[in-house]
Amino acid sequence: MNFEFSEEQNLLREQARGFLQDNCSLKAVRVALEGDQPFNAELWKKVAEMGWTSTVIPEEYDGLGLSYLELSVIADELGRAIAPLPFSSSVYLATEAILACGSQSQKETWLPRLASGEIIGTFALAEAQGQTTPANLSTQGGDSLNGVKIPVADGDIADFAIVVAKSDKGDGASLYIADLNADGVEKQKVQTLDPTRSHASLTFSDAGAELLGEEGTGWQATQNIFNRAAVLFAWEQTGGSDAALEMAKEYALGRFAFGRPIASYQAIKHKLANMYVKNTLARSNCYFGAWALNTDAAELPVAAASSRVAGIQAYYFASKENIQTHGGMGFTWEFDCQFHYRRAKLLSVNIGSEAQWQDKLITAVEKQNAA
Amino acid sequence: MNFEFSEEQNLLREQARGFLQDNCSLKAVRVALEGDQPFNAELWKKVAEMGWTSTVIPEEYDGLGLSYLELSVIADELGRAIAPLPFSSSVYLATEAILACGSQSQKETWLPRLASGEIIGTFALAEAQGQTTPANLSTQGGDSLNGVKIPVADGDIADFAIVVAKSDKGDGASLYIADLNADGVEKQKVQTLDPTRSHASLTFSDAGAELLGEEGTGWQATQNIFNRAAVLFAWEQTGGSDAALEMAKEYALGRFAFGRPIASYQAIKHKLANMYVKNTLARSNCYFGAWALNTDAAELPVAAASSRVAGIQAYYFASKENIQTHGGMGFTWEFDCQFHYRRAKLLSVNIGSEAQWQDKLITAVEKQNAA
Amino acid sequence: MDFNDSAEEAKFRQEAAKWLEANVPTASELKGLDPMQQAKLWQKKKADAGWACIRWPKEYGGRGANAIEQVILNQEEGKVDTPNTGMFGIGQGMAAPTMMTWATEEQKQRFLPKLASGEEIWCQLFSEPAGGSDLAALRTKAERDGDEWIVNGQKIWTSGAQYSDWGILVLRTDPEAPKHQGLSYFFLDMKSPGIEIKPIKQMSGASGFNEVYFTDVRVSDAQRLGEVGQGWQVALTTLMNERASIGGGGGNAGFKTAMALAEKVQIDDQPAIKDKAVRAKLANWYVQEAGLKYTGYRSMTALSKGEIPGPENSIGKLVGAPKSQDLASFAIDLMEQAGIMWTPDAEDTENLFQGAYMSIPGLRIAGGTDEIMANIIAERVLGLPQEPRLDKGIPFSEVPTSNK
Amino acid sequence: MDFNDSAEEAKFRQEAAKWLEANVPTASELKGLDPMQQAKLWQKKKADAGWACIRWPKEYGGRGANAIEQVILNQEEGKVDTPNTGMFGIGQGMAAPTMMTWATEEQKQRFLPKLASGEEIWCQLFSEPAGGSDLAALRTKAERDGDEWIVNGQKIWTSGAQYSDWGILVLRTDPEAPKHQGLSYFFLDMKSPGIEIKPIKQMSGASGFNEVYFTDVRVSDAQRLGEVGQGWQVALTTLMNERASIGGGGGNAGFKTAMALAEKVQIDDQPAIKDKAVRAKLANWYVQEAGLKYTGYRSMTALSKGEIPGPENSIGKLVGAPKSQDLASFAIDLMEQAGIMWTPDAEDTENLFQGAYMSIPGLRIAGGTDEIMANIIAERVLGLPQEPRLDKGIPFSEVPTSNK
Repeated sequence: MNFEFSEEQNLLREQARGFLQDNCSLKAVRVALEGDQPFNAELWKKVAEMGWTSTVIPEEYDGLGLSYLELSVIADELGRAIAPLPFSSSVYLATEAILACGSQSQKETWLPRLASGEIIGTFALAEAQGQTTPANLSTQGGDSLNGVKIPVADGDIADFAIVVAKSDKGDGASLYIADLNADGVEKQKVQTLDPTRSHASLTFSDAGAELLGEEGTGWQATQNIFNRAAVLFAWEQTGGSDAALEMAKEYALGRFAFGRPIASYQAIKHKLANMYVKNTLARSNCYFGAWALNTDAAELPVAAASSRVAGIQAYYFASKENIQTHGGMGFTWEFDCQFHYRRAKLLSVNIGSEAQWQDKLITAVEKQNAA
Repeated sequence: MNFEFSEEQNLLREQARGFLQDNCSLKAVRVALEGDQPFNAELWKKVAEMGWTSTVIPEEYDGLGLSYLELSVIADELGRAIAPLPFSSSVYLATEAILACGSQSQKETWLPRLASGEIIGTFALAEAQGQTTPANLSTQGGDSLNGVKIPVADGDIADFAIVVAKSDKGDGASLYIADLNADGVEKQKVQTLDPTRSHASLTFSDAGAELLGEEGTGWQATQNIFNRAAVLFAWEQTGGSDAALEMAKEYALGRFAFGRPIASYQAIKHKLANMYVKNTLARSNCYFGAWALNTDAAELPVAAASSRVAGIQAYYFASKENIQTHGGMGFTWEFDCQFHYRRAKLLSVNIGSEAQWQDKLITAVEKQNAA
Repeated sequence: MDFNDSAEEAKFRQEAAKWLEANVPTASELKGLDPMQQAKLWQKKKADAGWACIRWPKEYGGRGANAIEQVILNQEEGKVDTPNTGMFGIGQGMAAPTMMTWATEEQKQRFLPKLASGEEIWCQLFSEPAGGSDLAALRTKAERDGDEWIVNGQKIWTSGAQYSDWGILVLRTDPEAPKHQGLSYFFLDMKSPGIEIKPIKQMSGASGFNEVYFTDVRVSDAQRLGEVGQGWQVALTTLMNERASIGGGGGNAGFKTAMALAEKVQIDDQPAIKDKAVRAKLANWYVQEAGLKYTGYRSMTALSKGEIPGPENSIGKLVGAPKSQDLASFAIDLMEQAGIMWTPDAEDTENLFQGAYMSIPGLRIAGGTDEIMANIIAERVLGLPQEPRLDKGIPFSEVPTSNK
Repeated sequence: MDFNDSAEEAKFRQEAAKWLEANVPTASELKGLDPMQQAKLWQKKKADAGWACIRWPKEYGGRGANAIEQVILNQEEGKVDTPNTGMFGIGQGMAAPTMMTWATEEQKQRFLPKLASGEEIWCQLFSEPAGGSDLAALRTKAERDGDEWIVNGQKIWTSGAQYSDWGILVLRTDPEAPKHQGLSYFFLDMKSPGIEIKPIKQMSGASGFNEVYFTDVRVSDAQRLGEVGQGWQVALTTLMNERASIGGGGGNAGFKTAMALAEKVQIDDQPAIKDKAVRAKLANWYVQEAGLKYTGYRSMTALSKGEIPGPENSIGKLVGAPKSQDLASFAIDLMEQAGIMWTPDAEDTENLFQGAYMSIPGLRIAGGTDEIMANIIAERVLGLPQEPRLDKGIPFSEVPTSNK
C-alpha cells in the first residue's frame, strides 16, 4: 500500500506553502479583515496564473487535468494560510457543479474561464436560518429565476452562481446557472463573522437562468457536489487546525509565567497534545477522503462525511484553544488568533453543519452495510 | 430564602454517616461483592430499626412521617457508602408506588411492613434490552400475571414486586402488586456488573396479582413514581461521586512520582477540579430536586430530570477518573475503586438511562413553557 | 428548605421596594442626560437616601446592612428600570473594601462617601503585559523621591480608566527583593500628569479595556496603602473581591434563547427542537445552568447566615464561560449557513449568539483563565499542593522571563 | 495514493499466503494439545520454515525481511485460523531487540533462535509498586557478590511470568547514584531459586498480570546487558518497542458492534439507530476509529519506505482507550436496565460491552496512562519542555517518596 502523497505532490505543497508565505501572510489576511476589499484580487490573479483554479479541469477545457490529490494539497495550504479568496466557492462548488452536471456546451462556455480564474463562480442554496430542504426552498426556477438567496459566500464578487431552485419534478429541486451581472439580479453585501470571506444576498427578479442538469435532479446533484466539496473543505479545516496549533505552540514556548514557559505546564501541554490528536485524526480522515474523491470510490459518502466531521471538530477546538493559550492578548483585535476562530465557523456552516454531516455519515454507513 | 438543610437534618446526616462508617465500611461492600449473600441482611435490619425505611411513610401506617428532605439526606449517605442494600427498590420505588396509587386497604396491608423493613419490595419493568414502553410490554395482567421481567433489581430478595403489565385500556399499562413468594412465581438470580446489588429474573405463570391503581393508568403512574425516585437516585449518585472524589484525592496526595505527590501535577489537579465541578453541579441540582419532591412542586419533572442527568454524569466521571488517578492499582480487584465504577453503572441504567432523562428534561421544560 | 424570606428579610424587601418605586428616576428626570450622567444621578439619589453601598457603615455613606439585604436590594432593583451603574462597580466592589481595611480614618472619610454616591469613579491598575495569570510578576516601578514616588511603566486590562477619577495600583518598589516582597500598593489621581490611556480593541470589536502608560508620574507617599513591600498582601484584599464578582457570561445567549431558536429553525423539515441530538445538548446546558443557579442559592443562603463565600465560587466562571462558548457555537450551527451573518452593533437576538461567540473567548480569560480557575479549585477548595515554583526565594530581577 | 502492493510486496504476499495455506495446523495436528502447546507447535513450524520473526537476521532464526513484509505476513496470517501466539510477543517484541543491541554474539546465538521458535518464552520485569508512571524509581536492588549479583525486591505487572523461561529486568545497583544512573540491566532464568510469582486479579476478574518477588535470587554477572549503571539506557531500547505495540483496545466492542446494537434495541418504539442523538454519538466514534485506522495506514506507508514510526503512535492508545470506555458505557445504556446483566466468562456479544466496560480502565493505564501518553505527545512530538524535575541530580536515596 502507498497511503501517502507522491514526491511531485509534496513538491507542489512546498511550492504552495512558500508562495502563500510570501503572498498571503497573516498581514494580508488582516488587510482583508480590516480593509474594504471583498477579497484579495491580486492574490486571486496570481493563484490563477499558477493554475490552482484549473487543477482538476480537463485539458480539453484549458485545465491542467491534474488529480484531486493535487487539489487536496492546495486546499490544505490555503486553509493553513486562511486565504481571503473565493477559492472554495469557485473551485470546490461552482466548477464541480459544472463538471458534474454541465452539458458539453455549458462546459465549453464556463470551464475555460473558471480555469483561468477570469471569472468566479459560487453556489447559492441558503434562503433562511436553519436547514434548507426541497420542502422549504422558495426560489422558483423555470424560464426565469425568482427568489432571494441569503447568505451566498462570495456572492458579491462572483460572476455567476449555481442556484438551487424549487422544482415540482423528481427530487424537488433543479440547478440553474445564473449570470450575476445580468438584469434582474441584485447583490447586497451582508456582514458576517468572518469578513475575510465576503458574503452577500442575491435577489433574483425574473432573472435569466440556464438549467444545469435535468429538472428535478437538483437535490441529489447538490448532495453529490457537497460530498465532493466536503473533502476539500475538510482539507482547508485541517490545514487551518495545524496552523492554529503551531501559533499556540510558538506562543506557549516564549511566554513565561511563574518563572518558566507556560508550555511546561501540563494544562497547556495536554491542551496542545489534544489539538495534535484532533488534527491528526482529521488529517488521516482527509487522506482517505482524498483517495475516495480521487478514485470516485463507492466509499466517498462515508469518507467525505467522516473527513468533514473531523475537520469541523478539529478546527473549532484548535482555533478556540489557540486563543485560550494566548491568554489576554489572544482575544485582542491586534493579535491574529481571531482569524482562525472566525474562519473555523465560516467553514463549519458552509455546505452544512457538523450535525448534518454526523447524520449523513451514519446514513452512508447504513447504505454501505445494506449494499 | 433558606436553600439549606435544617440543623436537625444535618444532625441526621452526621448520625447516618457515622453509622454507615461503622456498619457499612468498604470492607462490608467487599464482602457483598465477593460473598454469596444477595445483600447485607444484618445491615438492613439495623437500617430499618433506625427507621430509615419508614422515613416518609405517614405515622398512621407506622411510619415516621418525616419529609423527603430527611430521605434525601439518607440517600446521599447511602450513596456515599455504596450500601449493599435493596433500599432504592423498596423505599424509593415500591413504597412510593403504594403511597401514590394504593387503596386504603393496600396501604394498610403493605406500608407498615415496609416501614418496619420486615418485607422488601421492588419494581419490575424491564423485559428485554432497550427502552420498555407500553407498546413493547409483553407481561399480561388481569386476574393473574403472565410474563417474564428481567432484570429486576433485588428481585431475588424482594417479598413483593410492583409489576408493570400491558393493558388494552387507558395509557396501555397497569400496575400490579405481586407476592413473589406465592405460587406461579419463579425467581432466577442473574449475574450483573455490580454484584453488591442483587438482580433476578421473575417469571410469572398464572401468578396471583392485585391491581394497584386504576387499570390503564400504570404508565403515567410509573412516570410519576420514576420522577420522584429520580431525585433520590440522584442523591445516591451525588453521594457516591463525592466519595469517589475523596478517594482519588487521598490517593493523589500520598502517591509520589518524580519526587513529588501526583496531586501536584496539573493533569491530576484539573482532573480532580473537574470532578469537584461536576459533583457540585449535581449536588446543587439535587437540592432543587429535593425541594420540588418535598413540596410536590409543579417543577418536579424538570427538577427530577435535571438532578438525574447531573447525577449520572457526575458519578460516571468521578468513578472512572478515580480509577485513573489510582493508576495501576486502580484497576486491581484488591483496590476499592471498582465499587464506585460498578455502582455508577447500576444507578445509571435503573429507572432509565441518561439519554431518556435528557429527553424527559426537555419535554418537561416544553410543558413548563406551554403552561 | 424554602425560598421564602425570613420575617426581617420580608420587611426589608418591602421597605426597599417601596423606596425604589417612589424614587426610580422618571423619563423627564433623565431627559437629555448621557448614560454616565444618568448613572450618577441615580447613584447620588440612592446615596442621599441611604440606599447606596448598604453594607458599608453609615459614617462612610452606607447603611450597615447585611449581605442578604444587599442581595434583596439587588433583586428588587432588578425589577424596576434604572440607569446602568456598572461603572461604579470596581470602585465600590474592589477599591472601597481595600480602603476600608488599609486606609487612614481621614482617607476613608474623604473617599468612601464619594465612592458610594458615585461622585468619584475608581479603576484598578494591577495587570501588566508581562504578568497575565502571574499577577505578581508586575514590573511598573515606583522610585522614592522624598515624600513622593515616581512611577514609570505600563498597566493593561484597566476597565474604565478613561472616565475614572482615581485608581488603585500595585507597583514594584524593590526589584531586588523576592517577587512578592518588592511590591507596594498605592492609589492615585487618574488625571495626574504623565498618565496616558489607550483603549484596547477586542476581537469582538468592543473596547472595554485600556492600556495605561506611566511616565514619571508622581504619587504622594501619603497615598500608599500598607507598608512599603506589603503591596501583595494589600492586593489580596482587593482580589478576594474580584473573582466572585465575575459571572459565567454569555448574557442572554443561554439555554432559554437557544431553546427558542431550536423551536424556530428546522431540521429535516420539522422544528429542530424535535431532533434528539439537539434535545440532548440542550439538556446538558440546562443542567449546567441550573446547577450554577442553585449553587448560587446555596451561597446566598450561606451569606444570609453570615458565612463568607469562598473560592468555590470560581466554578461559576469555569463552568459558565466554556458552556456559553459551546452553546453559542451550536446555536450558530442551528442557523446553518445563515449563522455566519452578524451585524456586530445590532443587539437583537438575530445577532445574540454571534456576538457571544466573539466575546466569550475573552470571558474564558479575563479575571482568571479557565486553567487558573481550575488551579484555584484544586488548591484552595480541594487543598492540593502547588506546582513547584521556580520564582520564589530569589530576587525578582533574577526570575526567568524568557528563553534568553 | 493507493492501497495496492508494490510488485515486490505482491510477490511476498503471494509467497506468504501460499506457505500459510499449506502449513496452517490442521485440527488433527492440534487435537489434544492445550493452547500453549498449540502455540509452540505453530511457532516452531513457522521458525523451521523461516516464517518466524522474519525481520530478524537469518543467523538468529529470522528471514532478514523488512517492516512492510512483516505487516503483510501479519495480514495474511490474520486471514487464516492459527493458534494464538500472543505469549511470545514480549520476548520477541521487547527482549529480542534488546538482546540484539546489547548481548554478546554468543548470547545472541544461544537465545534468539529459541525466542523465534517459541521454544523459550520471555517476560519483562520493569515495573514496581513504587514506580508506576515513574519507571526509573524502581528499588529492587542487586548487590554484587563475586561474579554474581544477589537480587532482592518486588516487581509488578509482569505478564506471563508464570509460564516464562527467561526474564529481562532492571535493578538498582547503586542507591546513592542519581535515579537514572544507579540502574543496571540483566536477564535471568525465571526458574531461579528465590523467585515467587503471584497473579494479580483485576477488577474485570481477569488475571493477566503477576507480582514477582525476589529473595536472594542469584544472577550471573555474565547476564548483565550493558555496563553497570547503564541500565536505564538499555531499558530505553526495550521501551521503544513497548508503547507502539499496545493498541487502543475495546476489542470488538467498537463502532460496528455498537451500531448493530443500535439497530436491534429500541428507543421510542423504533430502532435506536433512528435516534439522532444515537447517530451523532456513533458518528463521532466512527470518525475517531477511522482516524486511527488511516493514521495506521500512514505509518505503515512510512514503514514501507524504511522510516521508523515515532512517538506519534501514542495517539492510538490515547484516543482509543477513552473512546472505547465511553462507547461501552453508552452501549450498556442503550440496553437500558438489561445492560447491567453480565456473565463475566461468556464471550458472546451480549456480554461484549460489559466486559469492555470493566477491562478498559486497565487499558487507559497499562503501558502508560492517558496522562503519560499526552506528555509523550507534548514533549516528544511537539517538543514542549518537561515539567520541573525534583528527582534529578540528587542521590536516589534522597528523592522524596512520601509526605513523611
